[in-house]
Amino acid sequence: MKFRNLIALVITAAFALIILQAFTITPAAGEITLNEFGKADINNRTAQLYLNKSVNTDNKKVIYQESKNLESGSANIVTSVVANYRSFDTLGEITVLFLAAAGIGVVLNLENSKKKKFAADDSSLILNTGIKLLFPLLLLAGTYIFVYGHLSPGGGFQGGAVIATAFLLKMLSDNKFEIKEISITLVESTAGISFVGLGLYGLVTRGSFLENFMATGTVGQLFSAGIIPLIYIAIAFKVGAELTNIVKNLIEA
Amino acid sequence: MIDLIYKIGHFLLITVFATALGLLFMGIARKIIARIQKRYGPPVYQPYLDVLKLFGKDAITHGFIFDFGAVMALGGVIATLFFIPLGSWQLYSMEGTVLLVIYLLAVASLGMAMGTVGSGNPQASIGISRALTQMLGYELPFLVILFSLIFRYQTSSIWGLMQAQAGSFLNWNLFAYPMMALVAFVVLIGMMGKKPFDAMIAPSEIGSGPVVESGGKYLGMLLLQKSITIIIELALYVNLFLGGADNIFSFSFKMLIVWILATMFGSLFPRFRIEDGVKFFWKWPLGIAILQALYIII
Amino acid sequence: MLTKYIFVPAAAAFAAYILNKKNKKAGATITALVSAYLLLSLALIYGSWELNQSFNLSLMGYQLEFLMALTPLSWLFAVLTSAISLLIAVFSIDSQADFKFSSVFNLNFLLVIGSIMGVLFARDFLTLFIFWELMTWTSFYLISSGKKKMAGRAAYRYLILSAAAAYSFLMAVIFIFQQTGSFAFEPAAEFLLNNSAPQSILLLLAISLPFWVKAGIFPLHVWVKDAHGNAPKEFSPFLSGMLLKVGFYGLIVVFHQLSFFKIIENTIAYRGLPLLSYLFALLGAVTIITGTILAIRQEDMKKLIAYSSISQMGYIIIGIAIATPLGFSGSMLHLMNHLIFKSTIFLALAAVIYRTGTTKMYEVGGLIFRMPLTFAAYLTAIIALAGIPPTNGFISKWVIYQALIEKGYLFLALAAFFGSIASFMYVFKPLSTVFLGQLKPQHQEIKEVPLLMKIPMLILIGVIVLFGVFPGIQMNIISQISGDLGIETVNYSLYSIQGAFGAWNSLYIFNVFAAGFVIALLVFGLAKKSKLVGLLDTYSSGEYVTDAESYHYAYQYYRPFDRLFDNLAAKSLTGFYETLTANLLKSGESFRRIFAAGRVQNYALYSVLLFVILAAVGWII
Amino acid sequence: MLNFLEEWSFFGGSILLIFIGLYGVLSRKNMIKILISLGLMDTGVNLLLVALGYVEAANAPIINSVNPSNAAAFVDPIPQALVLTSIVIGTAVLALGLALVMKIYDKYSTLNISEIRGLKW
Amino acid sequence: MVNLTLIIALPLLMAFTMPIFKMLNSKLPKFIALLTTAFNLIVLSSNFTEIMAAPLILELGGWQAPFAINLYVGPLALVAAFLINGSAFILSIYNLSQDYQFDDKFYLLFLMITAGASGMVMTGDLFNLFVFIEITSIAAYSLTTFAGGSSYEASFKYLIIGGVGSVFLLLGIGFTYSAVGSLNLAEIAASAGLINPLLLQITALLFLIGIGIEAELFPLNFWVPDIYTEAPTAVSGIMSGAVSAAGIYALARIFFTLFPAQQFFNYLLVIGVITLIMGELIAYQQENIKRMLAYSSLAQMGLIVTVISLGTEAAVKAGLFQLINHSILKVLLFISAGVLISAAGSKKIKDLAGLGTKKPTAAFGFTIAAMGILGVPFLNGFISKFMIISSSLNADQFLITFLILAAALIEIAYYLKVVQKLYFEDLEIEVKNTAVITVPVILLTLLIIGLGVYPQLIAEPLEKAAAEILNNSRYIMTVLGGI
Repeated sequence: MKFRNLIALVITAAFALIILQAFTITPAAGEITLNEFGKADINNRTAQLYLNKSVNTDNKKVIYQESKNLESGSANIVTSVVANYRSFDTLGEITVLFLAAAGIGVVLNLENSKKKKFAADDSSLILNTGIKLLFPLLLLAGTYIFVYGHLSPGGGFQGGAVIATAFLLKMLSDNKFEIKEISITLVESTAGISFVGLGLYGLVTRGSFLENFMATGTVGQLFSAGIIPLIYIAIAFKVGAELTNIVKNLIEA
Repeated sequence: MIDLIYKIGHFLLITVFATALGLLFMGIARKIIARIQKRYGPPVYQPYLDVLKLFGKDAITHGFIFDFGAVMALGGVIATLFFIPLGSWQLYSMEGTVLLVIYLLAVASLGMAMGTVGSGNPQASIGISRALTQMLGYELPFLVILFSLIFRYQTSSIWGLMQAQAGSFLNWNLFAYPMMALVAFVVLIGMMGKKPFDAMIAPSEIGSGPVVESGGKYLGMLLLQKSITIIIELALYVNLFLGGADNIFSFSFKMLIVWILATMFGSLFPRFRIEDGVKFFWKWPLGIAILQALYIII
Repeated sequence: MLTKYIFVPAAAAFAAYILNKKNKKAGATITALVSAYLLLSLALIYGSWELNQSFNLSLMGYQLEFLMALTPLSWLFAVLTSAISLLIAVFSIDSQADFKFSSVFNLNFLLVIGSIMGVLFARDFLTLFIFWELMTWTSFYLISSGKKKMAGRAAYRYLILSAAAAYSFLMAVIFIFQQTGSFAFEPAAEFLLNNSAPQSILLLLAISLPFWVKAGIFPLHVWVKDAHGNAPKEFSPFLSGMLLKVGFYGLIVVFHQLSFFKIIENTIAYRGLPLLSYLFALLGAVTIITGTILAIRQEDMKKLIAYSSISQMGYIIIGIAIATPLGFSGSMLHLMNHLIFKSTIFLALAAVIYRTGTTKMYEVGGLIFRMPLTFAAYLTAIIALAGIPPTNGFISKWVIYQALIEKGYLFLALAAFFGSIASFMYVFKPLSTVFLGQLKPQHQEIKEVPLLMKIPMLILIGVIVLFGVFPGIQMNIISQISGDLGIETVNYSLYSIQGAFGAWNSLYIFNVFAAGFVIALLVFGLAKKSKLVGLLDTYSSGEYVTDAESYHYAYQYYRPFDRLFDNLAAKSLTGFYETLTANLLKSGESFRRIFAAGRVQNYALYSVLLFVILAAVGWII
Repeated sequence: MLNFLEEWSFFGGSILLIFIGLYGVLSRKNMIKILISLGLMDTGVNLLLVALGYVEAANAPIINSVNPSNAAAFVDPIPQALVLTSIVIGTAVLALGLALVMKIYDKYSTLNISEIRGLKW
Repeated sequence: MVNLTLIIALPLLMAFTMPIFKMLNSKLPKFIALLTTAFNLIVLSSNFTEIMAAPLILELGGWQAPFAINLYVGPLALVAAFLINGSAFILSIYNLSQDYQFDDKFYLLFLMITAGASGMVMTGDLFNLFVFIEITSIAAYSLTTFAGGSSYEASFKYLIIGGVGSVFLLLGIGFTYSAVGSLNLAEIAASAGLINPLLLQITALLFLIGIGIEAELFPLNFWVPDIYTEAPTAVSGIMSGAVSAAGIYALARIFFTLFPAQQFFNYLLVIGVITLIMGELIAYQQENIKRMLAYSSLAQMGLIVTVISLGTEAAVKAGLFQLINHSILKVLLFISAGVLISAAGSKKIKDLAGLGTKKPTAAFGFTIAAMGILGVPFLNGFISKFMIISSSLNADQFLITFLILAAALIEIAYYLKVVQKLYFEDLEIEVKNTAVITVPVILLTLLIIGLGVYPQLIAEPLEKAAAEILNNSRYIMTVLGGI
């Protein structure tokens, strides 16, 4: 089937060229086009407002450890975008992962088929002891990532992923390690409910869904970003549980 | 009231005259055919004897429809006689008689058909189906001729058409439209079921077709009906193409000439198969008739 | 109140459906009562032509008004519909005893009557279209409730054809609606008049397409045979009697009210007749010829009569198309007469089918001895159909001939003559095979049809003879119609009509015929009494005849004649339509094979390909 | 100022990634390879999104001890937020795809996509 | 009145808690799904009058409209949301009588596909639209697999095409963001004029492909027949009734608000017509009844896109009315087809012969819906067909009208084949007992006849919706009103 691949190659090349062409447009006067690399202008765009945290209030200065009660309060601006300004996206994002997990659960419909164990009985000693050592450390690192999500790079998703890897390694190493299905679903549901609950609470008290109803404290403090840390904790648990669930299903299918 | 009685009397007179003349013509025809085949043939008055003998014998019937058919056939034919001007005798001057006559003939043939098929004999039914097919064959050219005549003289009554040919014999339709007269002559032979087109009563194939079951008075009535039809068709031909006649004798003389020609013509040709007959009618006569009609219209 | 003519049958339809579930006869009786009621109320409002009614509705931003009015033309058709449905309903009270779908039949039958009333009284295209669709749909269900598989296919083809035509109608009508802002006939007519000739001709042709289909004229007659052949035996008379006529109602509306003739006045003419209407007449002629040739070949009696309906429709279209006063009144006469004698034939055949259960002619024979009344009805009807003088069929054909000869249209006349003479043949075939000839052993104990089925046949025989002798009755309403449509009327008296070349006095002819018959009877009576002999005791020229079966000549009655047209009949028009749709849809198949071949990578490839193509297109422009 | 290589390494690189991924999806026979190239395409797009938001010589949009105030030049945070979401969507789709492949493998016992033509009609 | 975000938030909450409901009692998920969809309908109707007056902007997270995600619920969005939640409600009634293997996961996904579709319809933000499209697609991938058998293959194929589509969409979003700087539809529309025409064209095409897959346009819709045939009846119902409607809405929103250039509408016109003709022709060939319905709904989508891309107000109104009718009729068709299939035990049309007597409600439902689609007077299809023809004639597109009518003719052909088989052929197979669907059939038939006899009911919302979608400047004004 060489011929078919050739056509595919030609068409994808044409597609790539067209996309490339989009970057090489020389704008005529007054026209706006894609910015060159490194020249993304942020001023008088929404990004500028997010940086100055001045969407509702027209605040100019955000000083580390000093400016108080800003509208979003999280030092890590990406986190403020993810969990505060565009938290609806993140909620959508969580549901996508939740649906995927549910979908995989259905597809591999494990209830009736016998469960396969991945790890051999006598997996190598080094692996076992190493993972025994690493497991708690990974969990700790994960929790640090999502707890300090609003201060340092990282957040709910990344923390959850680290936790999931911890569990994955545990499952890889010894096959007696058994996570009961019920526990995963419980964690998932409670995390999901708490996230949506936070949003609904914001709706009830402040009038719009997912609105921040807690004080935002001073930038840089641990308790400084209103509901963002709570959202991130929920996200972390959810993502962690879901990824472990997905991995568990894939292993046992 | 008197005029009504006069009309009925006149009507009876004509029927008797027509049957007598018809039977005479049948006798003459037999004579001519015999002569052609080099034998003497029965005396000219033979048909009269046949009719009297037939009415004397007792016959068998196949139920109501068989009788009803025979009566309807004869009745229809007699009714058609009413509308044909024989020489000077014109009982009915109403317009539109030409088409009417064609259809009344159809009544007669339908009556006969119903009666014979009622008899249950398959040969009769085959005969009838052949007769109807052939009728379709010869009626078409004839109707085209009528179409052109009516259109030409702008009248559809036979009397009117006859008047149009008055004056010298030069403007008879025979000479005005010779081709049309020829086609009409061929159609006439077909209409009377003479030799080339007598597949419907072919004795060898289907035991003389429709008449197979009728004996005694039914055969007699069929003979009477046959004779009157001959007179009607000849009278029609004479009126349309030979300018009719002012008195009955010249009229019957003209009919005789046409009749003799037809029988002679007939006895020369072998019998057509049914569909060849129809094909023949639709090839030449219809073609010529259409050409003639186009000539007249344009 | 014209809408009552629509809502009364509709309401009764549902009542009939429910009641019929309980006892078989209830449905038909309700239909009979309703049509009797309609007939009565129509008779009462004769003459009040100003009766009209309109209600408007603003629908989704369009201002629509639905107009209904009574015109002489629609009055006549309405009377015919209700009369024929009354007779059929009375007939079907008993004949539906063994019919599985009888409740659905009555429901749809009443709905068809209601929608026909709607079509007739509509004065604007939208109501016409709505009721036309309803009529098509309900008659579709009626036809497909006939014989199992065949009826389904026939009804299916019928609906597709009428749906296609209805869509062309809708398109043209909406186009006019855009220009004139309303659906009513008058503004549309006046718009079409002063519009450019070719465009308005095209529009009117599109509007008249559904009427051509329903009237079963040559190129579009394919559905008639199967629809009639397979429809339930009670519905065939209505189908060929009335449904085909509604098509002509539409054509008359298009030709006269929408001033089709005025528009094509100035186009090139052939012998004084605009070429386009001459073309329609020619189509009629071809319909006659094809109808008759195919009718002669048929072995199934209902199909044979169906083809005869097609050929008789040819006469009507010729009459209408040549647009002379004689022509128009001739076609209207023929339309009414055809309705009468065609429904008698179908009722008679339905009686035969009711008793013998088969529609094939060679399976029955000699029924005259068992069912004399049905035979009498059938005989009078075929005499009328063949156009033999004392009956009404002859008069209408005679008037049409006068019209044709007056204008000198040779080919049309030729077709007309061929049609009428050949009608002797195909009319005689069922007579001889079904009623005359040998009575089959298994049909020995057949009884005559019950009383309720006899009454409609008797009434119809009476009507045939009545109109045969006194055509004047029909002529008053026809002259009213032609007056209303702006055509001069033909002068007539109670029993005579003035043709182009001479008047036709039916009473006189009837007397002469009677006289001739009496003389023949006298001759017959005088002779010796004849002895009654059984059917089998016939001269069989030497062959030994045992059973009636082989002794009945019925199969392929006109074989010699058919041989002439074997090749023509082989390539019938339906074949043409079948192949047309087949390879259109095969293209769909190949389309699918190329694209949707189940390979997901192709699908993804096509989406990128679309992007590249559209980008290229954009880049070029 | 960035020289040509630096400037085009990101845009060009991500478009190349997309190209390879797309070609992989369109041409590979093995279903798992298709899924991998799908993932490749996803990462290519995500890379492109982030690259579009890059500001030269600006640092990550986090206010911490290193750059305490928002006066400093920051990279555009929004594309990063979008990418965060679309990565997770990408993985979710991939995981589901993998599960489906395993199920199809059980049924058809082949990974070659052109043999799975059950749904031809 | 009640805040419209609940339409998305509440199903989300219910979905998350579904496993817990399952633990409490196994019958609960069915009723939860029913209650949520019913609640959604109540919330929608409570906001009806308010939205008819002026479109509603709901800021999520309390941030000023254009700078964060906001939901823009105009009359069009309201109508679409009604459609989506309505069909979900009807289908969840149908589901009461069905039982699935993992029913908690099924109803979870079912709720999420409805919430995703409503989200697609209500969102005013480009990336949020992408997220909701992904939610609907992933829910669809997993929902199809509930039918087992070859549904895995169908779902895998849809996943590949969906994946490619989402890449296109992401590229488009990236380009628009970097050119305009914001993700809010109104802000992009405001400065769309300034974008360099070549870039505009490329981005528009990216969106066309990305969303085209969801709106079932010609080269992108080959997943539709597989998914609708293999998926369980309720899923194909919700997909053809709700999700395709959301896809069409998204396409209309993008192309009417962001890229209103005539050139794209011509593309859409051509693609729509091809989809229409192709769909009808192939549908005629099918023996499998669900596949036939799939191709028919594909073709109807093509018809709607063609009519809407004519661009005049009357045309958009006709297209919307057809969209509403199509959703109602298709849901009814799928439900009755589902019952007929389970009764006959096979999806082949020829095996459905004679079921009319045995399964009266299902056969009746199928016939009413078929007659509705074919435009029988006094049913809703007739009026929308009338409006389509008059609007396309109005835009004097004679060829397009002719093609639409020809397609409608083919449609009559294959629907009638099935109706005839149901009623006028005798039964050969023994009939298995199936679910009782009288309630949904009655509800939908009332709706069909109601809309057919008295379409004024929804004339006003349609008018407003058509007006609203057409002029995007009003859209920009309402959202950016403040600044």
